[in-house]
Amino acid sequence: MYSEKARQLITELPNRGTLANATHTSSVENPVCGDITHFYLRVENGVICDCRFQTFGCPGALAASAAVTVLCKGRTLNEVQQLTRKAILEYLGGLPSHKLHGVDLAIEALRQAIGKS
Amino acid sequence: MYSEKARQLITELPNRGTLANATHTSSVENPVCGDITHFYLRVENGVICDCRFQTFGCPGALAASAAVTVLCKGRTLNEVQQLTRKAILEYLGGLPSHKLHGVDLAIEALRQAIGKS
Amino acid sequence: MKMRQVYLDNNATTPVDPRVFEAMRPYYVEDFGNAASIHTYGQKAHCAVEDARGQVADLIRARPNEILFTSGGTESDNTALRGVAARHQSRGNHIITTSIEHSAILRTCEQLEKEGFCITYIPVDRKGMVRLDKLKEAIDDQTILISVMHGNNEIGAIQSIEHIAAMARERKILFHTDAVQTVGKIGVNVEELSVDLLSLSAHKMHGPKGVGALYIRRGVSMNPLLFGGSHERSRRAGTLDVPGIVGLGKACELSNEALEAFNTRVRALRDKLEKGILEQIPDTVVNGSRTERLPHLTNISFRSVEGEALLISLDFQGVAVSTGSACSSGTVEPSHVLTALGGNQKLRDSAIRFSLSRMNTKNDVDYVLQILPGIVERMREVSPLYRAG
Amino acid sequence: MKMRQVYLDNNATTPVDPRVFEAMRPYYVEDFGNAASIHTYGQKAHCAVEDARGQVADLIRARPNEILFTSGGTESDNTALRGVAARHQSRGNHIITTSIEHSAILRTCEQLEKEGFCITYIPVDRKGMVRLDKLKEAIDDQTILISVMHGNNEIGAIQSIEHIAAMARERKILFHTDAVQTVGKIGVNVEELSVDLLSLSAHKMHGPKGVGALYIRRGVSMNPLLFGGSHERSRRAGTLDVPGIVGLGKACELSNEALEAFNTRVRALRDKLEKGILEQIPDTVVNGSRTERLPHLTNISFRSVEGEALLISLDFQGVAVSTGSACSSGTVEPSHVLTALGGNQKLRDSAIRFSLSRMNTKNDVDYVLQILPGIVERMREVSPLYRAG
Ligand SMILES: Cc1ncc(COP(=O)(O)O)c(C=O)c1O
Ligand SMILES: Cc1ncc(COP(=O)(O)O)c(C=O)c1O
Ligand code: FES
Ligand code: FES
Repeated sequence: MYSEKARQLITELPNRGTLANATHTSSVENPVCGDITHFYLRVENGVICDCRFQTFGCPGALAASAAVTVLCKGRTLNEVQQLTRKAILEYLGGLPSHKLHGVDLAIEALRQAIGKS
Repeated sequence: MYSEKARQLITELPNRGTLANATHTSSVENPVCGDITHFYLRVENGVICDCRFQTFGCPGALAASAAVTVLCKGRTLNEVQQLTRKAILEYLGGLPSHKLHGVDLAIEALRQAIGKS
Repeated sequence: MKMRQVYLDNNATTPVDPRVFEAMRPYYVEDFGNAASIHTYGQKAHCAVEDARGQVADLIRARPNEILFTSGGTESDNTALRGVAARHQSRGNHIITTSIEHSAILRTCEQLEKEGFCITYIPVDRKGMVRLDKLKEAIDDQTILISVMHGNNEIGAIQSIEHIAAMARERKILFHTDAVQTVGKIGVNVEELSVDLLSLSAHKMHGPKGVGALYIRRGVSMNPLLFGGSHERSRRAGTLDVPGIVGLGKACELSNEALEAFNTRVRALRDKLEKGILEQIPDTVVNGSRTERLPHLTNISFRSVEGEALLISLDFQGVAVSTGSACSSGTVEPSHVLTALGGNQKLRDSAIRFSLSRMNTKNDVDYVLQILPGIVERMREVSPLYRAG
Repeated sequence: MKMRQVYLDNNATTPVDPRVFEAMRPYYVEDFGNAASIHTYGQKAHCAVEDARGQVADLIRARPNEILFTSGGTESDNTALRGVAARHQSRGNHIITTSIEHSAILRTCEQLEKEGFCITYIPVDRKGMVRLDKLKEAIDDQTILISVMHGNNEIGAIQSIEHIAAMARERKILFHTDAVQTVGKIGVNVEELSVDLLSLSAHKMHGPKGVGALYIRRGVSMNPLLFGGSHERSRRAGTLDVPGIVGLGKACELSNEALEAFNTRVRALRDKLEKGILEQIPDTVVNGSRTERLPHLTNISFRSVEGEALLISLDFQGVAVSTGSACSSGTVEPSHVLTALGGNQKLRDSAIRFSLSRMNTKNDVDYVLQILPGIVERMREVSPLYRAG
């Protein structure tokens, strides 16, 4: 059901937790399923040099949020703005169909974070 | 389902057929299931010296009719008048419950035969 | 020495194919998960179910999501009729079926009548073919459903379903066929037949008892029969019988491969049996059509011999046959199918159904042809009705 | 090295006991007869079915002819409710049930509401015990049926059925209990409980999926749910699933023998697991009554941890648990049972059900206690909701 990559992300939960010196943060909740994601980014010279997340949510939401942090680190805000659902899913090796909206939660949280500084 | 005795009677159908010189005969039909039994008896000095049957009917009716012919042969009319459902069933080693009325058909055919000469 | 056993009652039920049993086996003790569970045990079960859904779909040329698993042919029939009736009653209250349907259809129709539906039972001709003229006449603007069986379980008559389904389609009436006796025995293609709903059952095709399926054409709306969990996309509640479903899937796959053999080898065996009986035993007559008929069965009346007595006598010698529908209470009631064909009542009570499967051999047929004439002769000697010639 | 596998989702389904499987095995390929056939194949099947009927009756202290075989707990529940509703509607249109029933009851009740019946759903207290005062109040002279589950599938709460059944009996109202989760786990005696109808399911007690039974007290009249052949004395049509029924019978016999062990050994394992979790992991709380409860399960909320994420994390380490009812579509919906208990919504979404069986061992529990604290800790590190203490 979950790919090797997703399993690994859910098990290790890389980049979990908060970031004391974050420059950008967000807090998003999916009103239907109640899943919640927070992002914490430290951006220097337009580059995301550190990135953390917190999620209360299903395995899909966890995997997607973790994936986004991994994909963001070291990238510029510009690059990251282009990050698509498809790219995240590709990185994840797919998600079960009823978990696909976990990716949308992560993207929305990222957008909100980089939208406001 | 059928006892050894019943199986034997149904397979061998002893005393089957008609009796040219019958002194007593009968023809009985169960109006519900449509089973038909004919009896042919040759009675001499009050003793049934020969006895045949014909039945178009279920295995229960066949077994019961055959049993009655076997039980009747060599007995007096008086003795045979006492022949009960229970005695026939005992001889048969029982019948499946929904076939019990096959015994009644055989008894009725016997009664009719010895009632009219 | 053990008596020879010859099973010729394959329309009542069939032995499970050992390969079917092997496919089912892992899902009892080891991979026993509930297909609705999201952990690994559940996912394994879920995948097994979906594979089976594909196998069933393949056999009848449907899409997997058009296959609904049920507890058997009876539930499939009940679901089709009651599901459509309940959902479409606002459009009309008239249902058309035939007088030779299986009791799963007839009894459900009788119940629907009690609930206010109007049912027309189309008669058949002497061969068992549904009177298409009468069927056409019966359609009115209240008709919401037509249900006509594909192959009859007692006499094997095959109806021209494409024809009837086309009539229904033209009038925008839903069409159901009970194909419990045809799927796995002759080619069944839901597109060519153009049906909306189709019932099938595993145990008639060397699969396990207690599992079947209902084909529901995409877009057809109907109510569930069983309410509860949202299994089967909320169309049928109840924990899925994973091993049973796997068995149904495997049975479909194997039947698919054996269809050709069935139509040649099994048909030849049936023909040999039928010909042998008609030639060796006088006063015998085949009931129903001999052309528009399933290849594996023959229904023969032995004049003046009572069917059940003949059945039991054969059984005592190791041969299992039937007097008609075995899907009943263990008592023999007069066959409504043979009654519908018309004709002599006593002949009807003298009918024996011989139904073969791909597991039967030439030796089976030879054995029956060897013992049957003697048994019939003895039963005629005891029959008050028999006059030779 | 293969990962350790620990199955703690026995309320969703149980592994078939190998002895049950061995009992079923002969009825697939060899003794495959249709129990309705009158020949030897049929009679063998028929006898096997009747033996199983006796085994089921023995377990719940009923008479064999009070046992109706079905395709599972869902069908048993549907049959009880719809069968009584249809037959007794002339006496009244009111049915009483509770807010914590299984969906097989709740969805059927909703359907009956659409058909004009009036349903009262009795609430439960914070422990999950049905409010008897409310139930008593709800009874009126239109009430034809009360249905209250025996043991709850999610939290294990055991209702005082004797009490409620007595209330019903006094008012001449039929009483049904869904005992799918209690039969085979605690002593169930239909005489002591004084119920009219009782549902049970094989796959919850190491029997096969797709078979269950409905106990119908002698003299209780109701309509069938499935119409067709006159199987089961015309109370349920459909070819009997002979191996499945044999499996149910054997599962009943084995459960009967193991009842005592279940109540001691399995209860001790559950208590060890529960105590270990509560002691080792902070901010955990048991949902529902800890006294009036089935001996083999515990439902625990892990504050600030999402249930499904925890379930999957456990699954990745070989441990199968559930977040609530698994009898669903493979997606996790908020538990209506935990909702009915009231309290915090996020705590409800943090609930995990651990359900044991007689096949679990002390090692199983030790393994869970070894890995669970670490997993919960990591999930709390990622949770935006968690503040320790
Ligand atoms: C034509 C037909 N329809 C329906 C059924 C019922 O199927 P099942 O035995 O699976 O309930 C049968 C056989 O019993 C049948 O022959
Ligand atoms: C309390 C309860 N009732 C009914 C059912 C339904 O039984 P089955 O799975 O056999 O359809 C279940 C389990 O799924 C249950 O836990
Ligand atoms: S269930 Fe909605 S994001 Fe996971
Ligand atoms: S069935 Fe009536 S006597 Fe045999």
